Amino acid sequence: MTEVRLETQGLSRHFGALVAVQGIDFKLAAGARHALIGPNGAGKTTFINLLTGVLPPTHGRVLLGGRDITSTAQAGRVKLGIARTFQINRLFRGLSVLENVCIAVTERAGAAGSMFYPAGRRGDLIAEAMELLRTLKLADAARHRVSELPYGRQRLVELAIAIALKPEVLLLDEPAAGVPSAESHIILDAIERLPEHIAVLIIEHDMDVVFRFAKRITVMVSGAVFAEGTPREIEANPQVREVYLGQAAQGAFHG
Amino acid sequence: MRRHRLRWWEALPWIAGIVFYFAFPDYLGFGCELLVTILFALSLDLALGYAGIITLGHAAFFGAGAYTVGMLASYNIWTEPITGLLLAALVAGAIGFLSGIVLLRTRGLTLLMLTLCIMALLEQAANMGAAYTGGFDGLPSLPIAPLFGVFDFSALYADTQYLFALAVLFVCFLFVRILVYSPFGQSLTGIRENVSRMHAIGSPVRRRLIVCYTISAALAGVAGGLLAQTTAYVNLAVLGLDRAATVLIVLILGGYGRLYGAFIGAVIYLALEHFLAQVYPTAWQLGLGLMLVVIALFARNGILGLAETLWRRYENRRGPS
Amino acid sequence: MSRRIITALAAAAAAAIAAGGATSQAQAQDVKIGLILPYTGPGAELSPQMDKAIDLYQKLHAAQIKPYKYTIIKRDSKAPNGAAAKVDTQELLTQNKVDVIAGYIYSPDAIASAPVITAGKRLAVIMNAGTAFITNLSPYFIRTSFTLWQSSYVMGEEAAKYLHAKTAVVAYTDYPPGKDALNAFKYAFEHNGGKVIDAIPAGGPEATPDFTPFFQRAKDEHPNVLFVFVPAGDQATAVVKTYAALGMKAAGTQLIGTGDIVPDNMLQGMGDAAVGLITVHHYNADLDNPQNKAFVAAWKKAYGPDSTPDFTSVGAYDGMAAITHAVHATKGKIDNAAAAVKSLEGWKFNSPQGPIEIDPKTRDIIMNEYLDQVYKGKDGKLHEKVLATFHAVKDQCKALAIGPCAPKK
Amino acid sequence: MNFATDIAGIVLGGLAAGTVLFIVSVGLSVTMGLMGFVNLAHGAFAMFGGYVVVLAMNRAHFGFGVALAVSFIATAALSVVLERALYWPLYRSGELDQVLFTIGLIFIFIAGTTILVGPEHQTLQLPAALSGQLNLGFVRYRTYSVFLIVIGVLIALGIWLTFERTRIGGQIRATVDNRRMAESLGINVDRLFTITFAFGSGMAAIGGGLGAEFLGLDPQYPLKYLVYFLIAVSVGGLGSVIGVYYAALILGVLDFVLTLYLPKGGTIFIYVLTILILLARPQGLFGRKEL
Amino acid sequence: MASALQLRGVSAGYGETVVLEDIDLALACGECISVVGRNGVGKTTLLSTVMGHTTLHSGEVTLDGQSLNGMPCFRRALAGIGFVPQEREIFPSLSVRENLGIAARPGAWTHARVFELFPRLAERLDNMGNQLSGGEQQMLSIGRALLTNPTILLMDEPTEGLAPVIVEALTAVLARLAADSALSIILVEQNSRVALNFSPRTVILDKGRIVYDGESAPLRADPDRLAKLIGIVE
Repeated sequence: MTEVRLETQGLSRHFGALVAVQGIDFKLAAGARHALIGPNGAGKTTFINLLTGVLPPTHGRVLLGGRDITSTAQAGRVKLGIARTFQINRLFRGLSVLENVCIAVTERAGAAGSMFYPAGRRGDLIAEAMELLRTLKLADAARHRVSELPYGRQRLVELAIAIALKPEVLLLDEPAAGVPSAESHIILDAIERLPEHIAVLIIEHDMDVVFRFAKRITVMVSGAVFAEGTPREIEANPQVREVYLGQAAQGAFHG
Repeated sequence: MRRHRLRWWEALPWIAGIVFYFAFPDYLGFGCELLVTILFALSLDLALGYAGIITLGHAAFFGAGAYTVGMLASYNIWTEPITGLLLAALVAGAIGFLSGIVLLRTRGLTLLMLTLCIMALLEQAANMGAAYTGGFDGLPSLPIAPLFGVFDFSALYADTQYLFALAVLFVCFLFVRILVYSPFGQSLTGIRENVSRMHAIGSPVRRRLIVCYTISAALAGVAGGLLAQTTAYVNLAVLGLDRAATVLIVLILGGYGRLYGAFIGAVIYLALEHFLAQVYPTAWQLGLGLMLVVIALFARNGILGLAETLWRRYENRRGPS
Repeated sequence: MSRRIITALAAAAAAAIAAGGATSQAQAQDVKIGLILPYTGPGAELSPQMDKAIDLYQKLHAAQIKPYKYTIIKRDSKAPNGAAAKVDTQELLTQNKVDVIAGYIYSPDAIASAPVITAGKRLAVIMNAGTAFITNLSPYFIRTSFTLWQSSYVMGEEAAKYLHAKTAVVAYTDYPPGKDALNAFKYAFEHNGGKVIDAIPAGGPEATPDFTPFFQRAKDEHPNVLFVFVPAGDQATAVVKTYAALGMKAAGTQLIGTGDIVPDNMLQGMGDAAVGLITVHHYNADLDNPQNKAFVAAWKKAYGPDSTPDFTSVGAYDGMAAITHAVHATKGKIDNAAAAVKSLEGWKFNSPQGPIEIDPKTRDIIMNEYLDQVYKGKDGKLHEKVLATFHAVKDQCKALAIGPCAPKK
Repeated sequence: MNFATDIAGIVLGGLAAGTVLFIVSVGLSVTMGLMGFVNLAHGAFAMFGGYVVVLAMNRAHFGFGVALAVSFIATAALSVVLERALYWPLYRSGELDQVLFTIGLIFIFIAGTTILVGPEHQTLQLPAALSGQLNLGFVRYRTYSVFLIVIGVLIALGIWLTFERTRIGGQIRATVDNRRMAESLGINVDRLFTITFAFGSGMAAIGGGLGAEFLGLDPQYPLKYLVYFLIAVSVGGLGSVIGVYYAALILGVLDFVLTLYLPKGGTIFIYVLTILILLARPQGLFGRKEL
Repeated sequence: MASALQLRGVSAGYGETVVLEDIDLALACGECISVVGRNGVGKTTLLSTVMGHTTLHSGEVTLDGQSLNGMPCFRRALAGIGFVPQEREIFPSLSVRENLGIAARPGAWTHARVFELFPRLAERLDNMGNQLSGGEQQMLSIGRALLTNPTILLMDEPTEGLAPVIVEALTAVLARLAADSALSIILVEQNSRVALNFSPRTVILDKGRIVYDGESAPLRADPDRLAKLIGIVE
């Protein structure tokens, strides 16, 4: 039995009368490759926001390595090792690729509050950022402005920023969304090469990606966990198929 | 990443500043005004251009600095110019820190209105305390001690003042320059470019903003203190919307978020205003207004933005051949 | 017939002969006058009144000015914060090398420029700025306008003596002239047995406030008189209209003030609401003296029948007269500020506002003050009649050495 | 004078002042809510309108009502020309470019007015029927204030009805709610904005004319009162007609009460109030959108 | 039959993103089609592209032979495209009456006809948009689009998040709409049962491309094939 890195207990989030996430008990093992799937509006992104502390939960707890972090703010959780990417790029578009990654590296290294030397003088941090870009095959674009890159490579930068935080838990929100199919393999390759010790939770619609990547899958429907298991179990689960074809009585979960 | 390295043309403003001193000894009063405005705009750039804090109340700090220097001098408590500026920075910074804690939760128009109202409050307070601040009539003929105990501030030819202001601007500029290229400055740029990403990489965004706002306020305080010293005068107008709006316009005109936007904007705005007003004292605002409208319509991000666009276009055209 | 006019005519004749005889010995000597007024910003509307007076003086007194020639260099002092005026003063002195500085509508403009005037050693004629202590700030300042202490002090006395008021409420614009007006009125009124029961700061000088709450408060306190100071301009009109609209007269409260609440060039715009108002001021366009009759007539001829000079015009006009006197007294060496100032100490002049003198001790003006009342004339227009004249009124702030008005040691 | 009539006086006086603020600011609120355009030059249209009213009355001897109507039309027409020619290219620009542009426009208006009309203050002579005092039964109060309140109520009601009961009003509210959806239903938002902009400027002109009697009128007008317009809009909430109306009236009455009882505080209250309201409700009293 | 709406070689996305790649699709006058696929495959983007909300990277969209490229969104609506968006996007500060009325244009669809279709709306005319239940919002969204009298109606997942009873009722309404020969419909649905029953022709999208464009019947009969096409199973 592997160690549990991230855990939620009875996690819920209401928006007024709407229950977006309802009583989720979820465990993410250390070094896990875990996918979170489900139809639109199932509450996947809300769940990520609860894990990262963007939103406070209405009920329930979030535990990281057994420690209750429910009331820890977003920045604090990052320091504890939870990093994420966004479904739609959130990059520093006016800056170069290297600068984008450097900002993250510097922040992680605790040097971002320093005022009295040029950022360029921290050769160690820049070297680290360059090394990361090299592993993501972005080194050639390091000096380019992010906004000048094709979208697929911008998605890689999105990933690079998260990895630069050296997380223990990495939450990927549709990492290949918006990327032309011809380019999507570069993202997938990058994800596959992620360091093994990182626990990865990926939200993804592309089942090819999910089945290729995930060792475990959680299906969310209407804010609750609908099913969980290995890819084989999920694939074999007729109810999951129903959900995806829209033929399961979704109303049951509203009741 | 090597942006922080000095380039040859960065010496130009300072050379120009010194040439101005020798070439136009009769314009040094105007020169002082220009230097003070550049410094004030630079302080605003730190908040607005780098951290994206949109404020219409920056004169609050300018005025705080000016009154610190002015009141200490007027009551003969402290007249030494260099330490006077440090005290101005301290007081303005403290006000920036306190108001920043309260205000920097908000954004957009709300923040704009709140900064404006804080400034108006200070202005009203200074008016109500006219017995001490001199109110609208101000504190006249401030005694400013000679610089280093040697160089007097002449009232007629502002030569000492000019060089002093130039030196202060230079020191402050170096400070700002180091700051914006520092890791801290980079994280401010990050906040401006994408605040939610900064949260997501674990940056203490609000703390950074407050620190930045405080530094910016302190620099504005230095600018205000410098105005009080170079003109030997301070009155309520240092806290007015007029000054806050002018510096905002100066910065947008020059181009915000760029170290030299404050320089370009202040030089062009003030020079145009000054010389149009000499030629056509009753309606010079027409020319100034037309320029602002034209720049707003045809340039994105001010004159420096326009220059960059043109330069890139030129490069692109040259590139393929 | 005034002797002055005769002399003027004689001088004009002499000058004409001299010119006609083509034997002009005196080379026309250029006197450069730097004129600093707010041509833009909140004070912009006051500048034309002064500009016109300055032009008119030169036209009417071309003969007296001879053999000198005035070149006037105008500079905009912009917003009333002193900064632009100070740079203007510096540049006029250092670049344009002017011989004399004139103007200054707002006190901060004069106050900020004082050290430059002192260092530049040129005569500076204050044509409007009214804060009492300004003339203490430089030995080269002389003032041909007025201070609020002059009119408000007299109004305070007369409120008690002439109007037999026992109680008063003061409403004033919350900036230095307003505070001067309050202090002067209060001092004089209370030394004559009255009591100021409330002093209401009514907004700042720039935006016109709604006066209703202030006046409502005053009305509820039932004073005998409501003494108001606001800067001449939009605010004055608003004051008079609000007073009328609240029906305060019927409630037994008389509105009084300095002449600023009934400026000549706005009087007609106030309508019947202004009829009966009592003010104290050193000038109104209806003053019955030969100099004024000639002045107003020449003004209307030059600028049209609807245009009227007011007290700011007279300040500028008298300032030009002072400069002309100094130019002649120093034989064209008006750039010798000490001599120029000396020539003006004790200088007397028959102004349209009546006889004036420059106080040799304070370099401030000594003038007549008039207790005026607005009435509707047979021509259907509003006029002011003089109820009483107070001769040779000095600035009481300096006379009593109150606060910053006390001469510097 | 007893307490009841005192209160009546306060309320009437505050409402009258608030009414003018409302009439001038309402257009700004709606256009800012609709397009997010930071139009600091809004006061310039109020000034332009005020000048048209005064000049029409003093030089062409029009009646007050006719002058107001002429002013509305002239200002609306001018604003359409400016909107199509100059504002339009800046819709997609950042708010700071819009600030630069509209401040430039204010300068042009100030200088233009100074050159064409002169720097003098213009006085407006009210018709006799509106001068003096009116007996309301429980209190006597200045006729013009009462007139303003009535006009204000009528205008507010008119705008409110237009907003709430007409198709174009619905389209405006729909666009403020969700611009993309409104366009997806075939609403021409650009044209809607032009119409709204013209109407808002016309209202500002009427406000300028109605307020000229006690706010005065000179070339500095657009800058003098800019802060008050912005306060009304931000406190009321962007894009909300009712919001601006209540905000203007609340500010008018509270300011009136405070200046009446605590005049030593000067204009400090209005800023304190604004700060407190905006800290408690950053979107304004009636706003839905973040400002 | 003449094609009312045609997409030729369309690639589109939001800004720089690419969501749809090389889409060819033609819709005849009065024809109805269903578009199915998992979430995230570009179904909504397809409708947005027709409506003009996306960035068209290449290709052309035509309506009645006329190119829509570069045409602003509101002109497309006026040209006869009606839009029922995924989140319904009811105007919250407008009443039901106003939501229906503000964009209504004369034509075959009148208020009376809409109320006949959705009697519930007639009862709630004076409620504000934000006071409606999910089902009512959906009815309102459809009614609002119908009153613009479109020739083509784009519907984005109308059954999403609705209780089964309501889905059933809505399905009946959709059938009635489909029967209207003057109206072409593109129905984007995640609920494949609703979709396949709605129209004789179905388009399946996967990863931004059309992987199936043909009759619905064979898919109804072969759920495994459907699941494979949609990409739930290998």
